[in-house]
Amino acid sequence: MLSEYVPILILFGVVLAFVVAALLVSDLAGRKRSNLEKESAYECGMDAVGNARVRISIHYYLVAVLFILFDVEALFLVLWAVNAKTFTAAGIGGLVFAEIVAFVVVLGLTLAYVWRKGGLEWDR
Amino acid sequence: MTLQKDIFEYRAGAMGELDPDDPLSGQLVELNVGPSHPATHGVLRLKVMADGEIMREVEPVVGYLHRGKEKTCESLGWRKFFVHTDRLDYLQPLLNNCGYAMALEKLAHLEVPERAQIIRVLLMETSRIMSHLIAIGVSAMDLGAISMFFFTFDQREKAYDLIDGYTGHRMNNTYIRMGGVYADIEPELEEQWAGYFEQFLADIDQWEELLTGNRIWYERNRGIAAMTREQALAWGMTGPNLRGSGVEYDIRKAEPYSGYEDYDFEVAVGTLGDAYDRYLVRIEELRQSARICKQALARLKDTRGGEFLAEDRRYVLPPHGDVQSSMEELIHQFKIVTDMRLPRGEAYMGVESSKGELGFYIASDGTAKPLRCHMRAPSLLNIQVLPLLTEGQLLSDMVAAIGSADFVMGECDR
Amino acid sequence: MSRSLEATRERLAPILAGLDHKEEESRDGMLTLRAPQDGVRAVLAGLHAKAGYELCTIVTAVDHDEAPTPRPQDTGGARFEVVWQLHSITSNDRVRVKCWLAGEEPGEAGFSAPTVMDLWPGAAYFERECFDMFGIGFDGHEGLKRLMMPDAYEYYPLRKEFPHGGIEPDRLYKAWDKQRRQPSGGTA
Amino acid sequence: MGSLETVQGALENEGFLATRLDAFVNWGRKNSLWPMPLGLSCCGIEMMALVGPRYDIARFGAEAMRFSPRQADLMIVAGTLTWKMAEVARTIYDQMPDPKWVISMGVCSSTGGMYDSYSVVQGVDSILPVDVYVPGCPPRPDAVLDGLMKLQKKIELERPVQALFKDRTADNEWLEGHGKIQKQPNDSVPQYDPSVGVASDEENG
Repeated sequence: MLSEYVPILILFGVVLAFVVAALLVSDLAGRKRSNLEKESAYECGMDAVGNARVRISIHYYLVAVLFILFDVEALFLVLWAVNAKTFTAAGIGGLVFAEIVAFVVVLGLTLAYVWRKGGLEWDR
Repeated sequence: MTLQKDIFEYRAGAMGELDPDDPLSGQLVELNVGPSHPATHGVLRLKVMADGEIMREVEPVVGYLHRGKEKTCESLGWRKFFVHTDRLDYLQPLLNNCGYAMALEKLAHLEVPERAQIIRVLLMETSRIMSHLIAIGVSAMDLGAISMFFFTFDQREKAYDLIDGYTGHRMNNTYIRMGGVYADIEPELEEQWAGYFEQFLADIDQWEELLTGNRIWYERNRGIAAMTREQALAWGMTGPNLRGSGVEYDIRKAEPYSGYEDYDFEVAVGTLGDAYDRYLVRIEELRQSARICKQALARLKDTRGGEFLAEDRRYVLPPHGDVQSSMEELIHQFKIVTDMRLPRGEAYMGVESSKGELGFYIASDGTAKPLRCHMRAPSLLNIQVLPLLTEGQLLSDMVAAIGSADFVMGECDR
Repeated sequence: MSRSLEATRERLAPILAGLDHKEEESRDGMLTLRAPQDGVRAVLAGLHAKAGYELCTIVTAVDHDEAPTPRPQDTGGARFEVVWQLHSITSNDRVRVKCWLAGEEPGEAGFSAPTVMDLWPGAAYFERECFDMFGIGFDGHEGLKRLMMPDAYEYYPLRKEFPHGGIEPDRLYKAWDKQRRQPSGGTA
Repeated sequence: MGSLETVQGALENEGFLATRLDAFVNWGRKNSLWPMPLGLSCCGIEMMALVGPRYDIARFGAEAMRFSPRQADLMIVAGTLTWKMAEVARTIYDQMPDPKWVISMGVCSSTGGMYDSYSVVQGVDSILPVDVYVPGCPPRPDAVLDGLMKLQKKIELERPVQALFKDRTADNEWLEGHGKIQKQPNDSVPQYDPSVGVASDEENG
């Protein structure tokens, strides 16, 4: 059972090794010349004004959550789509399809609700 | 480095000034769309107070490219200042030259020969095309249509070849003199110039499908940065920005100069005065300028061999050959080069530039040192109207507003 | 063709009848009016309201310091003059209004002109630039500060006595450079 | 190119491995110079022509114009630098990570050009250490490409890897002593002093 995962693990190892190596070499080989000006925040060449720790508007959070919601939905759809043939072969294709349709309808309702409540427009 | 701490130290007090009555809205973030920013088309700085994505207050800060041209004119003298006028609106150097030359000629009541006027119209319209090409190409690139930059720049390179062939330099060519142009156009360059416009007009139609009908471009520009007729007039808008708001006013039609009354072309006028209308006005102006250039080239054929520089020896340098041979010409050249004097008085000449009405207000006290040379910069007004165009809209729409307001910092800061 | 000078004069005659102004000859065919310092605001308001001048093309100043021109006799040796140029799109003509300023030094009582910001909002930056370059105050202009030069700049570059190369042009940069390398400086 | 050849000749007697690693690092750096375009005025338009289809700067690996100094290692100062903008230019230069180079494009940034007025910096090298000056007003794009190639040659001569292993001050004195590299004749131009990172002008008064 484990042998099926070996290629992926090798790939994972190589990628990890490459990333770690790149970081290590640049950290060791690079000459550190940090000074006050280099550390200062970049604001189009001007001295940074104001304080970055400000309470952000709620809309950013709303947009992020909505994105995650429909992104995960897409994930499930892909899972179903990939195995559609095996389900129909196993005879339960119709049932699984009904479940997926129900899933999509429920999320469609949430989308309609959010749309009507104005969650998608930016300015309230 | 003990110093690191106090920069990133968390200041508890800052959270205190939250907006008590509206828990949903965040605080105003003070942003700096600073002098070095790809979307500001030059060294403009916008101080923005943003509430989330909506810009509450926008304050433009200019002066990062102020080279003191008006002071330089007072010490250089009228003739040597020609070189500086190229660097005003460096997208259309020859058009600034013509504006300045016409202002001097208006003050000196100097007549320009007909062929020189036609060459000037040709150069001005080609400069307008090159300036609009960058305006459309770069503002489209800012909004994501990167390929538009390469299309417009391809056309601009071809126009550079023509201007390079005639004046010897791609940009900043200072080829206009008081009383006409520096040298005549060779016949084969005229054919080459005429050939340019066929493929240019075909290329514009290609952009129309690519951009004008494009849903994203339409959504990003329609209704953004809109100003009404009255607002446009009150804020001193001229040129494509004014015509975008529905006011049909073009100096080439209202106060024709340099023979513009003999060319037939239409004035493109928008309706809603938003970024999309200004874009449509600019595309239409590209076509009209190409049309004018074709007529100018046809008229150049008829007046081939005509005079291209006035003969008035008080202001116009004698041809080089004569200076070697005759004594008076040498004296004329010496007098003009050392201290060319304009008659006492003042004059204003407004020229239809691609940004608006580029005006030169010159005052002379009869001596060789100019008393005053003030340049009316349409770009300064296009920047001044930015708060009106962007306040209350989204931060990402500021890019469309800046692209459609279309200013050049060299002309704004002088 | 834009209206000739005579046509503009007839058109404006009834409007400017009661206002204190004088016409001057001009070389470029644009009607030029000279108004006293306190009467110029009325002339401008009149032109804006009744004569349909929608656009304010130029607000600038001219420094006649050592110019040898014999200045008009009734100016009493004034040195600065402020020039407004207005433009009417509907009747397609232009007019130039000028006035001599009494004072000569920035901050002096007579050294200011009335603002036209409320008539033409577009003139706000012109007036700020005029203040920046000459030091001429514009009373009634909210937010009159430098436009081109840095705010801490203390000279007025376009005045004739100011040298072309500037007085110690890099002073502000050096101060900024020294200040930011102090520990407390940084970006606090 | 006289000065570059002489310096190259002087450095031939370095160790084999170090020079090979140096050559490799320099090859990587010079072919991936990401420019930070400080497009100020007319030269900025010619810099756009550089990126344009005809004078394609992508052939030199430098077409990724980064507008944030954090990702750039070549600053192209294109246009007239005024004293008000000098602070911005200096801040952006400081915020660029090492190794960084500066191309001063056009006469305005190299020497103040036609503007000797009250508000123009008479030469960017009074506030930034400049590697390559490109003359012209504006320089044709192929002139800037030539400047970029000269910069690439200059980068080839640097010894970044050896700088790690060996203290280079002895070599520098030897090279200056033998006239291989001249000390900057004009003392008024502040030296690029990496330790402070800022051309501090206390030394030169």
